[in-house]
Amino acid sequence: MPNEIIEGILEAIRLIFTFDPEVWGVIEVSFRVSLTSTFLAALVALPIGSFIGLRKFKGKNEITNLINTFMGFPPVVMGLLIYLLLSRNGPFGELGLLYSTSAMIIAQFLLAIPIIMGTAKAAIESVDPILKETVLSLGANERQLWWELIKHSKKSIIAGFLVAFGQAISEVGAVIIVGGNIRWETRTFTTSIVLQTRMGEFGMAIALGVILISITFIVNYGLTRLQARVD
Amino acid sequence: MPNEIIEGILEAIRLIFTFDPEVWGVIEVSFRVSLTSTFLAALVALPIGSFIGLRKFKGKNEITNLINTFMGFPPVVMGLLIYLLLSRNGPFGELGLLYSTSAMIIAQFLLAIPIIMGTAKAAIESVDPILKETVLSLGANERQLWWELIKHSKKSIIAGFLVAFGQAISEVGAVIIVGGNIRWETRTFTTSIVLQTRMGEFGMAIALGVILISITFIVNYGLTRLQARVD
Amino acid sequence: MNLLEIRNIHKEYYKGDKSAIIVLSNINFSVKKGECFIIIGPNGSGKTTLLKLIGLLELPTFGQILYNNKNLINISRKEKVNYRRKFSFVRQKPVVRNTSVFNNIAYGLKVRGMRSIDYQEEVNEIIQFSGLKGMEKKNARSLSGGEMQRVAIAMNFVISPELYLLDEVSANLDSMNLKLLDDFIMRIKQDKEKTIIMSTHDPLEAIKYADRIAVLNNGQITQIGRPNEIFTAPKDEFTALFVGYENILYGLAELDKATGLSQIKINDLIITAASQQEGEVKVCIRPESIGIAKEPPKNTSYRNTFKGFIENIRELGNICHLIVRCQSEKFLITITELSRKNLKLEIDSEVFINFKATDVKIL
Amino acid sequence: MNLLEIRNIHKEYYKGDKSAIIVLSNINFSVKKGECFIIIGPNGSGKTTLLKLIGLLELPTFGQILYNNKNLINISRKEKVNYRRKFSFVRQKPVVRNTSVFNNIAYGLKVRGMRSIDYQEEVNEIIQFSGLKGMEKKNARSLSGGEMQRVAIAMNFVISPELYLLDEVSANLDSMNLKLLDDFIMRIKQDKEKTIIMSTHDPLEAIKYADRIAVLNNGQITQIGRPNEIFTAPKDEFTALFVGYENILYGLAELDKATGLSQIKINDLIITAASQQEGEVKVCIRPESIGIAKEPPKNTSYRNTFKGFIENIRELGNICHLIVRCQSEKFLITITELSRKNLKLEIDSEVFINFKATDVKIL
Amino acid sequence: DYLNAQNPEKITLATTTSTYDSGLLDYLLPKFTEQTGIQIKVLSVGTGTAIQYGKDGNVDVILVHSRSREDDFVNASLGVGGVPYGIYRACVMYNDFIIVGHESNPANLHPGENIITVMTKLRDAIDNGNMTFYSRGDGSGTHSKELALWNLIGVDPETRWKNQPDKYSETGEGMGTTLLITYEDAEAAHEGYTIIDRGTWLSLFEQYTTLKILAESIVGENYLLNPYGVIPINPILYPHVKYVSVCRFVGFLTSPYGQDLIDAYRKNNQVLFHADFGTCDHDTACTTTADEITIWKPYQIEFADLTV
Ligand SMILES: Nc1ncnc2c1ncn2[C@@H]1O[C@H](COP(=O)(O)OP(=O)(O)OP(=O)(O)O)[C@@H](O)[C@H]1O
Ligand SMILES: Nc1ncnc2c1ncn2[C@@H]1O[C@H](COP(=O)(O)OP(=O)(O)OP(=O)(O)O)[C@@H](O)[C@H]1O
Ligand SMILES: [Mg+2]
Ligand SMILES: [Mg+2]
Repeated sequence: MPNEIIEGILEAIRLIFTFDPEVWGVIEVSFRVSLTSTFLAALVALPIGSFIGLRKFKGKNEITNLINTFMGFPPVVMGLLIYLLLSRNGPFGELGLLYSTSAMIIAQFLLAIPIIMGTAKAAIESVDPILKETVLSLGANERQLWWELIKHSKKSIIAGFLVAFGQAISEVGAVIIVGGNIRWETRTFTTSIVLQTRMGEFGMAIALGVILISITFIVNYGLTRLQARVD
Repeated sequence: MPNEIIEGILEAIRLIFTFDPEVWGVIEVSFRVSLTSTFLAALVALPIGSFIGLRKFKGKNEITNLINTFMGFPPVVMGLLIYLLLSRNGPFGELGLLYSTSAMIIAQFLLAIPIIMGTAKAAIESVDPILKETVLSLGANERQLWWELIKHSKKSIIAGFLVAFGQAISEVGAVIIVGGNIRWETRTFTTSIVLQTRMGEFGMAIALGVILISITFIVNYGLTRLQARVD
Repeated sequence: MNLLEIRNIHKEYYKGDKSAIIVLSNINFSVKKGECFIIIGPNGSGKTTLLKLIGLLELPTFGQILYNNKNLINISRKEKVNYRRKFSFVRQKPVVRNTSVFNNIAYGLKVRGMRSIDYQEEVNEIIQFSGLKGMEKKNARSLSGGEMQRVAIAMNFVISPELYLLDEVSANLDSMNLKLLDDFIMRIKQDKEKTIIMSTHDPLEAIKYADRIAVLNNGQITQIGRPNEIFTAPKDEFTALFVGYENILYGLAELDKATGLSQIKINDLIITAASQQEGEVKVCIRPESIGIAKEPPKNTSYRNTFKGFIENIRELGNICHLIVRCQSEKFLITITELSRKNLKLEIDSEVFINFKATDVKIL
Repeated sequence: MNLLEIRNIHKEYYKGDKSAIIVLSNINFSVKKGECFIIIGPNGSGKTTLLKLIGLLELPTFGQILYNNKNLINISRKEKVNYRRKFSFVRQKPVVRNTSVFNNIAYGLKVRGMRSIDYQEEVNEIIQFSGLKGMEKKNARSLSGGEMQRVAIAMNFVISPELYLLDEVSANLDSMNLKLLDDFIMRIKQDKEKTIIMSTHDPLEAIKYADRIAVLNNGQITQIGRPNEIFTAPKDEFTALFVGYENILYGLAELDKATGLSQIKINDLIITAASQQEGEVKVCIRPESIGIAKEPPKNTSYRNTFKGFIENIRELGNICHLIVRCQSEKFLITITELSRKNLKLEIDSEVFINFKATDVKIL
Repeated sequence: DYLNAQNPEKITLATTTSTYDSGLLDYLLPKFTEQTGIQIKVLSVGTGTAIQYGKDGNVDVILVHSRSREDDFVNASLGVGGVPYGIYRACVMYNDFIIVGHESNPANLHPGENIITVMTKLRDAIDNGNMTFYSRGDGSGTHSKELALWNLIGVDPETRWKNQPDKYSETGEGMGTTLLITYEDAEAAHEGYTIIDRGTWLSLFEQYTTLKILAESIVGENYLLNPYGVIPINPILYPHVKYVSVCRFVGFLTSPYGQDLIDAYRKNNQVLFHADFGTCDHDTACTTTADEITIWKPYQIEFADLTV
């Protein structure tokens, strides 16, 4: 059946170059949701994760363990929890956020946090302790030390960020529950692919997959160039 | 409605302690599939990823980019591709692997590879080049150098492995397409949760999520202890 | 007043099997403001560990570190940073940050909140001074061992701390760069507000800079005192063996314009030295290079000849140590047993000691 | 036959802005089997880089490195490993692997395929010899600077390579550990199958060990020759300033049982030294500690007194250099201008030179 | 982005995958929006989820096919504090279920056989290991219907074929996927059967060349019929529900215009759904027909002039 694959690739090219409005809408939603959530998660998780890596304290092992566990938090469950919280009869029902990209961002944000946190922590911990001492002895306060170590381990941290982004853009379980896969509004690549698959439109599903991967490649290419620049 | 959450937790406890055979079956399938695929992926991706991190060669940037992109390979698309390959009239249809745990392992194996590869590469690259030189000058050949660097950066590598495992155990898009969520056979935690959600049984879905997270915690705890031991 | 007081410091490390290694025990000493305090000791004696403790980079197992009478153990993180900013710490094996030489050197000022335009000049000055001109933009990681050592020194000196902690800074430096380091240290020593605590395993370096020396052996301080006390009167055999022997004299140098030589007045003695120096100096004469004669030498190149009496004789196999008193000063002289027998030297013998002006080291 | 031949080696590094820094240029020399070849030069002159190139840890920009007439540039990775296994490389700033001292030292043997039971004894022996006994199980990362240096040395010596590459190995070592290193190097030098290429910025170390010395400055070799050629006849001012001056003589030592002193026969001269040594030796006498007299000294502790003629005089401000020929040997002597005037020393004046047996260094 | 004109009102509809995936809603809704300016956001989920979403107040209206649960939904005693989740229900349309299987037909079904015979043959073939029955096993309308059919011959698959997926395989998936699994049929050498609604079948059957209809509803038997109902969420429970707009939507669906549109909808040249508002006589349990007409009539008026 791999003629579906070829068909899919051709269809992908056609969709992109005919500027299919629906496909472009899906691209927009997917990237807006995934990038926003990953960046927001990085804003929260990078400081905390690297801080945990920086300090020694009681219960650190347990926290490490918890982070590792939450790296494998099932997105469907996350979706459900967010659903229950945002549901009309839930505590934040008043906000009316369900079935919006905001809800999707919240879910993916929470899913990305442990991933970015865990990798940042591991990266900071594998920095040479002598560098740490040197920076301290030069008079750096904790925040400045922390920034130094971040800069030092940026390769691994960016790798963590890319994993989180990759997970977000390709995730489907959570976004479909809290976003609802509403056409023109909250439909992403993955939910769209699920729909097409369910409808037996494998060619179209593959086409969307091909587009997604191509765009991800471009985004990564940009990030990699950036990484090389800061090096 | 967070009483569903409390309900779910209570239900989780009940299910575990009454040794519900269906739940235990689901646990077994989930962990067998995720652990097997992650380990197999590590077997392949660790050597290759670390090797890419070790050497300098032309086209390395492009490969890095590709790996980063494939870190965000959408599981649904992977599921579709594997489906097309294993389906009756696909090239490997004769094997009759579709809707079996083998198919699920193949899909998750392929999904885990770029994650483990990318993190291993980043970890190896952030090792102090002086250590590298020292080991080389002591007469290590490339394999031995490689092993040294692996040992040196095991923290980050284990972090990568945990991300991959976490992704595998919580993934649903691919396993549901190639495994089919068949009761008593290929039903995993996540597909089970999806099913419960679709049936509106949010409490039960949460219960399964709670069990999954608890078990993941225990597995991670074991791995962390192991990591401390090898340190 | 004491700037720093170390009270009963102990430090243990734990091996893999949780058994303790005692690295420092019962360390007590104090350092005055403006002093140059040098810790000497063999490899593994605990010098680096002690400096790290003072630099607040590690915690002692127990004991107190008082700085201006404030105990620095158990202070808050924030206070620790404040104190660390009064100190600097040049490591034995320096590491540098993965950035340019300029940024490395500026880092200490930057973390203290100075803005780039404000430190530009200062940093460039120290770059010039440390002979790193032209390398500012190079990544500090790509420097040679000696260059990196210089960066590490510049990095710490630019922040002009109250207390300099220097851990074997001279390792890796060639003779010219040693001169540079010397300039640096001498500059600091002149500033009576600045205090130095320095470790070394090189006794000569200790003599050169120290106001006081502590001898560390096996984690314990075996002797503390002025350089001449330690080098001429080591308390135990270990110290004696380790420091070697030196004649160290304190005097006032005057330059003789006519000859270009220095005349150093040491109580009743006047010593001639080939270096051109003035003011308070420390003079060092190696016991091996002082000759002994029964009669005053004539027509020789020995600028320094003094009459004296043998106060003490120590036999050490084929060589022996003589302690000769020439007026106010005592000299330690090494000669062969053979010479002693030939010259029939005994306690109270009258002798003439000779040494050349070129052999007088002014430190 | 030449073991190693370096032909026209150039090495450039590239800065961030892609501009090249020439670190080594036009390097040519060869090293014979069994030789101890020492590279001296100031910080940043390129010593480490040169050793790294020989150790196959970096590639030259162009040029050839021949080992047993085989060009090591452009060989396969596998062959490179094979050659690296014939070499050892002790770094200037050693790093150790994050494991026990024992495992660090055993590593070189392990990677060569030896089994644990086979190398156990060997490693223990070298641990004993390097004074690391009792620390075997400690993580090597927790060692002090000097201890780590010893581990690095032991680590490389245990593999008994054909060619030792030693980059400023003595930095960080105290006097006792320098003795240990000395034992190590002397052991190797005795084995005529083993070759040493060593870098240092310490001229004395170079004199001590070198069969031949290359002076590296600013990436170029300015002089290659035997230690006495370089130290007594530096070709340019830079070398002269850098190496300082030393009297280096080669002779045959005999121990005089009665006095416990060595008698060293150097062609027609016999020098007495306080050290107890026999066989072929290198003798070093500092120009500052040789005294000059117009008459033969009587009743003094100077064991060595020779009559000679002044061959040459070099004036250097308040001091001057005299070259005095005593029979077959020439001595360089530093005295003050004042002494020279007082003694009315001119070229061809007859003089007596004096130095003490305790002041003769046998290397 | 045709929907985002002058900030119109939006209502949310939760429905089952069969109505959405068949393309029916994409066909109907633009016509409704065109007429009223009201936009409809569609959540295409399982019947269970759709009902749950309704109960949670997260949607304004549901369109589902599980009559007993629909009745519970409008039952005041099963609501919150005596208030039902939905006040009124309307029959909209129906299609029927069919049993499909591979051409080899190991259960030996023949056209025109009544449902008891069909189910008995299937049971025996399963017991003999000749075939695998693929059940959706997801509590969906189709699944409930299937269980009811087994119940006709006194079989409880849950106990009879427990943990025997080679005989009775629960896919836990939607209709499309279950059909796909039946087609792929890895368990038994392409001898799988399943039950499916005709709408889904008609939109998918072309791809599954070896599958064919082996049993369907015969005249006089209602067992295989599949009615869809629409229920607005009770605004008393959830004041944010846009009840008026929802009622206009129900009016649209039940109006002659809406009903004609449903009947006119074709996929692969086949009729997928049959409109049945006010003529719901195929289910004896449907006692509401008369009430429905009275309640929804007023809302149908605005669509009275429209024709397909
Ligand atoms: N990777 C590199 N990139 C750029 N410049 C480098 C690199 N490595 C070394 N250099 C430069 O090459 C020069 C020679 O360095 P090298 O380490 O060989 O000196 P060295 O003679 O060993 O000095 P030292 O006595 O200080 O150890 C130095 O100026 C150094 O800054
Ligand atoms: N983190 C540590 N864990 C265990 N032992 C340690 C640790 N740090 C230092 N030591 C041990 O403490 C002793 C003193 O070390 P220190 O570095 O203070 O010595 P040092 O006097 O500076 O020696 P050197 O002259 O060689 O630099 C050494 O035996 C060393 O092995
Ligand atoms: Mg030290
Ligand atoms: Mg060097």
